[in-house]
Amino acid sequence: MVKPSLIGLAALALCAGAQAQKSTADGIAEYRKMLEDGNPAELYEAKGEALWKQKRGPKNASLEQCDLGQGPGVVKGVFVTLPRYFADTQKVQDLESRLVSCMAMLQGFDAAEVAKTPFGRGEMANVTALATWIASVSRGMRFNLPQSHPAERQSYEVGKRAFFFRAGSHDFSCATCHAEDGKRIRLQDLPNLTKNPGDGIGFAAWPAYRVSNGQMWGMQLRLNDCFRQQRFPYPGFGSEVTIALATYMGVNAKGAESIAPSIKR
Amino acid sequence: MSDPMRIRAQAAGDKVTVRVLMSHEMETGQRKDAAGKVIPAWFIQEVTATHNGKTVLTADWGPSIAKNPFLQFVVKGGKAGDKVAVTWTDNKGGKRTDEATVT
Amino acid sequence: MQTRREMLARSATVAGLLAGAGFLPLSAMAAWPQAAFDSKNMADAVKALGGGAPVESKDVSVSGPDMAENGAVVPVGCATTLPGVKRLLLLVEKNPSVLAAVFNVTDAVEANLNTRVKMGQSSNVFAVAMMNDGKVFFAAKEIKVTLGGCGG
Amino acid sequence: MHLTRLIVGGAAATALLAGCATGPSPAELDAQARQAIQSSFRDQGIAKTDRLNQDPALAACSTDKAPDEAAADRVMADALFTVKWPAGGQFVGDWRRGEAIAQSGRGMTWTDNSTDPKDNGGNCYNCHQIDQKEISYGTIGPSLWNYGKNRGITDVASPATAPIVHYTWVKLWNPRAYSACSNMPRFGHKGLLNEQQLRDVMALLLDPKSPVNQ
Repeated sequence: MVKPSLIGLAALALCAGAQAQKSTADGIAEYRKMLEDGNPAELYEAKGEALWKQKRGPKNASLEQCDLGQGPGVVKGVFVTLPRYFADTQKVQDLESRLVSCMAMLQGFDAAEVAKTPFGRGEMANVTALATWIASVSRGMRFNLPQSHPAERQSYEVGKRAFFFRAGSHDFSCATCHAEDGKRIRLQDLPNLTKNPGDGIGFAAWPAYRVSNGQMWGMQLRLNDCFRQQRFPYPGFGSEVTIALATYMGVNAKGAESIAPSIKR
Repeated sequence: MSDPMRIRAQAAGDKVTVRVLMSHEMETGQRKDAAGKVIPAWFIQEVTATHNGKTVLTADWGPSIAKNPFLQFVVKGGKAGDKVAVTWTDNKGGKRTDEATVT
Repeated sequence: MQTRREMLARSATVAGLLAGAGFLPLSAMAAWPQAAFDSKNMADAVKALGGGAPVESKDVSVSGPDMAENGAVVPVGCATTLPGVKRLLLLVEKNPSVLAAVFNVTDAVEANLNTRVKMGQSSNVFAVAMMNDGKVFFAAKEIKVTLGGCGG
Repeated sequence: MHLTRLIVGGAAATALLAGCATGPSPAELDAQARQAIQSSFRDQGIAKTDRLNQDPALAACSTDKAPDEAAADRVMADALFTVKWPAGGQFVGDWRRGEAIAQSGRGMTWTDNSTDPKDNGGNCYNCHQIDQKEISYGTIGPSLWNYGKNRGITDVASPATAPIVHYTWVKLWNPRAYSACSNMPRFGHKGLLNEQQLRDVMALLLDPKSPVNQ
């Protein structure tokens, strides 16, 4: 009986292949699990909470009256509803750009100066810490971005178009890596961001502590480095495309549970 | 000034598990900046842990310890309400102490 | 059960201890075992700390993942079940500075420490137990460091 | 007032919205997106804003829908036309150098200093399994393990292998020749890898001595 034994061999070979692949995935999963207990993002959460309450800036005021979308001073729950439209700035804003607006309005900082500060430096590092703390307060809540204002719907549509826009030296778009299920770059799983990729995945995992360089990354830096790897030119902090992409991903992630701030490779 | 540590000390039975995160660059002295200049070494060299004021553990670290260091140890004979304090000292003379109450 | 936040809130800064610190006296700095950290292998590092030749032992363990997604942060631990341990060491064989950590343990803590190290490449990680009676035991584990992400 | 600076970007959007109750048409949204893209990026190092300019091959592949058959055919025909064959008919170089190129994900970002292809990697392992010994590989593209062996290549110089060799060269030079909206960069056409680097990657895939074909 030749056939059955051949099938048996083929099955064996398949198993061996699957086994090897599994052990790599298991090894990485084990590594990630070990890192979860003691996420250095906690250091930034603590810093962000202190910054929120501290009187700072030319007006020597705290951020405690900052309106992140649910009224002045409301922090719990806002993270899972951003970006959204703000009447006072007449713009759709994400968490980080909204924080800069609050720092300008309440504390008297120069918004343009803050926006052009490199990531990890000066007031930009403070924005990241603030975003980290604000995200942490909504940990375990589910994404539910508003789409009632026309500007919010438009932001989604612009974001969708930007997501599929191919350009740069390598012809990449966001969709090159993030429009299919179950794909990887190297060993890194790639979330499908054209839909809800699941609890704590993709949009629901940032801000995150990046192990590779020991930095805390908000969504603005996450997108910035995606564009760097896409070989695009440099996206401005809080620029329309970055916020529209956040709206697109955030609306798609409706119902996903936030685990931010998380820890990433 | 350096940022505070995060210290979690949890009692289970008569043992207290202490987890510490320290905010520190842990620069090895082997890396170069964008201009090709060596970034000087800057890392935590000594760590001391006390339980209710008594030293229970000291450590000497080298630059191989990861940035924003993590340390976990288990104190025998502890209980909720006890105090655990951790002090680090780096190679530039920087120093920080934080304390936590066992829960 | 307490939330993590509540636990964190209880970790208070002892600002007073910082205030008077100033520069450290030289004597305190001298305690750091420079020669051990300059050593290029386990035997030399142990020797620099006053120990003899290390012997492999099942009673010492080194923990860590089989594979690290990034060498910048690799969780590792060292432990021993042997009584009378004075020091526990963690070493990364292929790092420029092989010795990563020296833990001077007392009877008040378990001989079981966990931290995170940097690894420049796949390497053996050693846990070493230096005993009160001068004996030295060790355990080894290979940890593979892979390349994740786009690599650019 | 600092706030005004923040508002500027949204002003166009708001004006567009004011007029119509039903919301903007798809064409208006396309224009809005285009404007948003143009205004959101700036030059940084070697990554200039002219990288946002799309050629027809990019424009045809920039939505969630594939182009229609005629448009796809046009992209493929144009792509084939761009292919330059290597000097002296030398298609295959050194697989060892090819492996190094395949491993490297560097080049052409705003943190890189040069646009010279010799400073670029091929990014190959980011998306493909190649040598089975490398466990850190991506899955966006198909596995290339045993690429040459599976195609029966025992001698890269033999005339019988020419169709596979030519096909592979075209695939590396401009993959749009076979798949209009391929995710793969156009390594030759966009000057990302030079001729010698392409030969070396060819060797990694095709040389019977390459670890890929063991």
